[in-house]
Amino acid sequence: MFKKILVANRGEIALRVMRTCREMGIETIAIFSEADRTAPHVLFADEAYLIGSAPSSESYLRYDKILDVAKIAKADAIHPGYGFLSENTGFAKQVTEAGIVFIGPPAEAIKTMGDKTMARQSMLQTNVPVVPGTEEPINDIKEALQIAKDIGFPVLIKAAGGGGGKGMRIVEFAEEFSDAVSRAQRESQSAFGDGRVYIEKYLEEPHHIEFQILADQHGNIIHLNERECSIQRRYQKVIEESPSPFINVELREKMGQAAVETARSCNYFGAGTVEFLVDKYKNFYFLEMNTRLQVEHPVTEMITGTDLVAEQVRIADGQVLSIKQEEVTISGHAVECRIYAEDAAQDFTPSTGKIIMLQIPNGTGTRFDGAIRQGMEITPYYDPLLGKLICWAKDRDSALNRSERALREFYIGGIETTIQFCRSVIRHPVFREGPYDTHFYNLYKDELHAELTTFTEEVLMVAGGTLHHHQNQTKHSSQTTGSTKPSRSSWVTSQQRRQDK
Amino acid sequence: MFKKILVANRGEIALRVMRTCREMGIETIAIFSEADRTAPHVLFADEAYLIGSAPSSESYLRYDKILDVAKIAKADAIHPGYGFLSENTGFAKQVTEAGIVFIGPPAEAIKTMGDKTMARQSMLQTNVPVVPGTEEPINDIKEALQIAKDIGFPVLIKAAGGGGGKGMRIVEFAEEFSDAVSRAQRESQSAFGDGRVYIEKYLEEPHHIEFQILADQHGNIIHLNERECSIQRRYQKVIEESPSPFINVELREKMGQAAVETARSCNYFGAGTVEFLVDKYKNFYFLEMNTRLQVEHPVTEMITGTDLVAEQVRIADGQVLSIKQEEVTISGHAVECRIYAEDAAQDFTPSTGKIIMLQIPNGTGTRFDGAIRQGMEITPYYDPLLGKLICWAKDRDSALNRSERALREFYIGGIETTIQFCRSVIRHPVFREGPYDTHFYNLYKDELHAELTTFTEEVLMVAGGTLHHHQNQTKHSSQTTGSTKPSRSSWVTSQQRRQDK
Amino acid sequence: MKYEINSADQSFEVDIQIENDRLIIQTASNKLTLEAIQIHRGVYSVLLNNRSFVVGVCAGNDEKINVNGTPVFVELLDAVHLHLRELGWESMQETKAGLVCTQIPGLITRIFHKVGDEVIEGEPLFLMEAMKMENEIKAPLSGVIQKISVQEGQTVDKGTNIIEIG
Amino acid sequence: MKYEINSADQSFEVDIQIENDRLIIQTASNKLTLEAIQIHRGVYSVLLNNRSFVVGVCAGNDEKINVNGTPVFVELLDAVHLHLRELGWESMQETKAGLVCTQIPGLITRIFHKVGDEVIEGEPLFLMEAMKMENEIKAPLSGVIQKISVQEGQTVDKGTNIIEIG
Repeated sequence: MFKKILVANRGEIALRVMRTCREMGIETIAIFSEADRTAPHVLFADEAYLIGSAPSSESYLRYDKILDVAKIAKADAIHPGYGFLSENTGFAKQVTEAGIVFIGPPAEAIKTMGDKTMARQSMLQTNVPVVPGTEEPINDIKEALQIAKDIGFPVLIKAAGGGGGKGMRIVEFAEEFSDAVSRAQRESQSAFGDGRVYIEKYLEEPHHIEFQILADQHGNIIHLNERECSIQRRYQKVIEESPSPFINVELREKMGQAAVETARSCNYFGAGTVEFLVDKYKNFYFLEMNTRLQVEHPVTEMITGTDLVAEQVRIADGQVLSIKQEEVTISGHAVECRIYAEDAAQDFTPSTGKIIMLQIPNGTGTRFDGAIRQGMEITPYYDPLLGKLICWAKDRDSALNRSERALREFYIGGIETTIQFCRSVIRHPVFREGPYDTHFYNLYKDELHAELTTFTEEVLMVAGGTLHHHQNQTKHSSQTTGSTKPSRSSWVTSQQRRQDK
Repeated sequence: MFKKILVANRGEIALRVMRTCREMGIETIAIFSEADRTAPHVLFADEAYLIGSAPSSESYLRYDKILDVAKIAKADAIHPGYGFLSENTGFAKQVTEAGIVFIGPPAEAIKTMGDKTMARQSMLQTNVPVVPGTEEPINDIKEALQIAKDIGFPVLIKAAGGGGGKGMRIVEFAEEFSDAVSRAQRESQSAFGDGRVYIEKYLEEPHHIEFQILADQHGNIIHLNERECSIQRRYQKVIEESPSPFINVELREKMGQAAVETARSCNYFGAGTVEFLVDKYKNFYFLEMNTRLQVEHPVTEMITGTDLVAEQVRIADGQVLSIKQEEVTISGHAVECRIYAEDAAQDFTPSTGKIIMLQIPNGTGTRFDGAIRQGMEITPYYDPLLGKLICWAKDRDSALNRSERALREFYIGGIETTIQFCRSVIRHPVFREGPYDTHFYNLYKDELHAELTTFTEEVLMVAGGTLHHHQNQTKHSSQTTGSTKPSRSSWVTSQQRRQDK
Repeated sequence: MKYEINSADQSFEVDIQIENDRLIIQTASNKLTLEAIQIHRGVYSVLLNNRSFVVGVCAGNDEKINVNGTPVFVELLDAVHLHLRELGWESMQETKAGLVCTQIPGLITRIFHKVGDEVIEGEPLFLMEAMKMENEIKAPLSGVIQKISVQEGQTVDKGTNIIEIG
Repeated sequence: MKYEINSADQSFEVDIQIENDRLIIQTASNKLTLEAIQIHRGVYSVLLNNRSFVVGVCAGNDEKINVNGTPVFVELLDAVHLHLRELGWESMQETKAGLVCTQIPGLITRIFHKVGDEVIEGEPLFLMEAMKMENEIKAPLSGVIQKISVQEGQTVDKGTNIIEIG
């Protein structure tokens, strides 16, 4: 087994991976940018190395520097986490060539599946159904427009080089098409260092449902059930759950087999996720395969009792899978809420600043995978994901009640977060009911946001009264706080806020 | 179902109970003493009422005041937690008489089982084996000494009115007997408001193993497997686990049946725990029954997937048990480490002060039931338990690895805690091996404490270097910190510490 | 002392009396006791007639109060402010609302207009990249662009004035 | 500058050079780089030759350093202190070790001796109740009781002098 693993990432996923490494008796090596000197992953690791300045392109994406650290620190293996270099074929190759184990699939599988257009082409050779769309990245904008018209609007523009909703655009009218393509290309270039985008048919009432797979280097491939990921805003997942309230045992069986077939078709090993779109008639289409750990992997861990990172490490070490398909069961129900540093009421604008007070929920069936600490500064350089709250219980209803309790208990003071937004979703009757689709957010946006801006008289009295008390206190002890700025006219901001809506 | 529950407790257990209440849609009412105005249970609750000054006898034990609050706040039910009034027959009766539901067993069962000597007498009528000892509390010290001599030293002196090791003494020689009795009586009086103590045969190489039971008001009684509680210091549990590494399937079956028989013998309903001593030949003896939730109940929750507080509430509401005996399974392994505000290196002296920095571990299979917050003051008024770290994994070895990882991640700055002591126990080869008994602590005390005071050169360089840097910084910016006291001679304290050993 | 508490479309007149850490709040229908104890700089444990809340008052943004984790917008107008409002001071301020500034630090990647352009409310003004996302900032009101204070490619701090619409 | 780092039975001579947040520590066998960045008052993120630690320096007790949650006892002697020790100052201080004071606040429930009593090391001196526990405080060394500063039933703060043994 490996003695030392370098985690080529930051934030909550770096911490997540290191926790398992430490439990396995493996030393952990962190890398960090100048902005992250005191970030939680640095504090947690056994060793930590500075690799460059704040922008990712100068640090977390610099694989030459990361390889140098791996050699100096004598790492046996590198875990890439998700994002950054996790789906970069060049990086995987160079790591392997340096005699270091890359904890992920073979470079060839990353190349085939990591590139969405190649993946589609490859899947057309199998029995797994695929969503209609372009098979090559867009080169000629006129040709692409013609294809879009053939498929029929609305169409989706998606990044070939990465996932997570970045570089993604939905286009409803032909005249918006070319502008949307160029913006998607720019965003995709900035997020993944790869500006290629492609077009896909936009299915109606689709459910985004994905399957977790595990494959060892000896040809054993299993799936660990699905994750329902249809709660999205800005094409980015916010709340995921497992099992899905939409699919049934037969469909799970069929889709699970398709996921395993997908993995087998590209000689996959490691952990991976096969994403499907399922329409309202329960037809499913292959969407893409993510050749890495997903943000939402914990819900699968909670209902199956597996540690997916431990499995990744064991697979990379050449071991045989520790479980067989028939041993994989569904025990209870798990829900993940993503906590972003964003102002939901202001169209999810990223929020930066200092966390002045932090209270993380805990208790039975309550897990938080995060990387935050009281007093910590949230900088504008990286993804605004602060962490994920995962709640498990015996059944879906209890898991949602637990999530609501935990979200209420969660307190992050000093920056805006999606905590309240997640609460609004979880309280919404359509979400409670179960078989929601990816349109949920757009359909109920107004109701969700109304809940964020409408308050009871009791709450307003508490807010107003405490504000008064606070102003009174700071007035009387002006030397203790540095912020006794002359009482700025209270209603200017308030006006501005109303007009921002 | 109840609309409002008053939790007649404080600290981690009050928070634990309130979390489940909130998940069940029940409003929570906190009570607090003057020392606890901003304690976590007050901040968590929906409503909070001041009931008196800091000493428990003026607040948390004043059941007249608690009943007044229950009436004013219109509580439907009262949950007593553990300790304080949880095993007080008078309180249970008065609550019921006021038309409020007491979430616990019937007063009659508390009376029989809550009183250790009555419990012993009652158990002698059943088939459940009992440890030899006095059947009445000690009145006449000479008579008691004779009984002790008849049983044979060493004997145990134990409080009749409560558990948790308070008021407990082990006496090895006859000449120490009478002094030990009077000290145990005083301590017991102060802890439980009841100074009665009794004597018991001290078994050799005993394992402290207890069974969780659940009984509804319709005659259904089940057990939820055992908890191994043999790691104790000062006769107080520190680390508990389930399942026990000592017993086997047959013994579990037999002891589980004995536990159910015990509950049936006193017409029990609610959650309860039957404690046994098991000798090295796997003979087991009834020790006592705790007619309330135990501190260590979470390990049972982790391996069985039940929420014991939710079951308590449902039982009190008159509902039938939600699971049958044959549905109770053991899934994985769970370990609990109790985190006390105590200085393990100084013979577990309680530690008070301000928590200047707090980092609570998290991640897969990691649960913390606590009631602490950064910036909070730990006062000398109450039990020094800060919280419990519970780790679950597929098997015992992984659960221990996870506990070690989580303990390493745990950071409480400003006060002394048992975090490091728990780590030393978990790393100890005899503990790792499994079938340890209650002598573990005394046998390996020196090794455990040596680990707490021996450091590598690397750690000493870090400590010394950082101290130097800190002194240097505070020297250069004396106006920023209030603590730039003239550098007290460094070695006086150090000397004193050496002589304290 | 008399105050008006406002939030979105709600408004209450209250009378607040202070006694140390306690406030007695008299509303039209109710008399409330509020006790607020600071547990951390700007964070209070509040009991309002025995109802328990954790309340955070943000440093730079006093009107956004965090109640049990929920951001609550509230304005508290005392007699002086109420009088000023009667004098029409509020409407004078409204013209300032045309000043668009940044909510977070970031990189201005594109500006869609030049000084003198007419824009309509909701129309995109500029693109800003922050936290790996491209953010499109829209015009808060219709008008003519009076001033543009930055250039494309410029990195800006939080609170920087970007465009003024008149 | 030269220092001696001591802990229990270990002792190292080191030479420490400071460059801003960095210390260069030269031991007999090794040259180490230590970088300590404060993350909270008295709490540092430390990198020692790229090994990562979280280190807390307690307010009232500078010799008890918290390294990754472990309390580490360490004394750091500079040239002045080393010199004082050579002059025998340390042995002079040893008599002070007979002063027994409280580690935590609590209630003194019983005192077993009076002034003039002879006590042997390890013998119980008094009982103190704190956090619902009775704590027995033992004599740190053998000697004669010189002074008793409290009475039974008295509530005492942390750090109160109780008994002096000479």
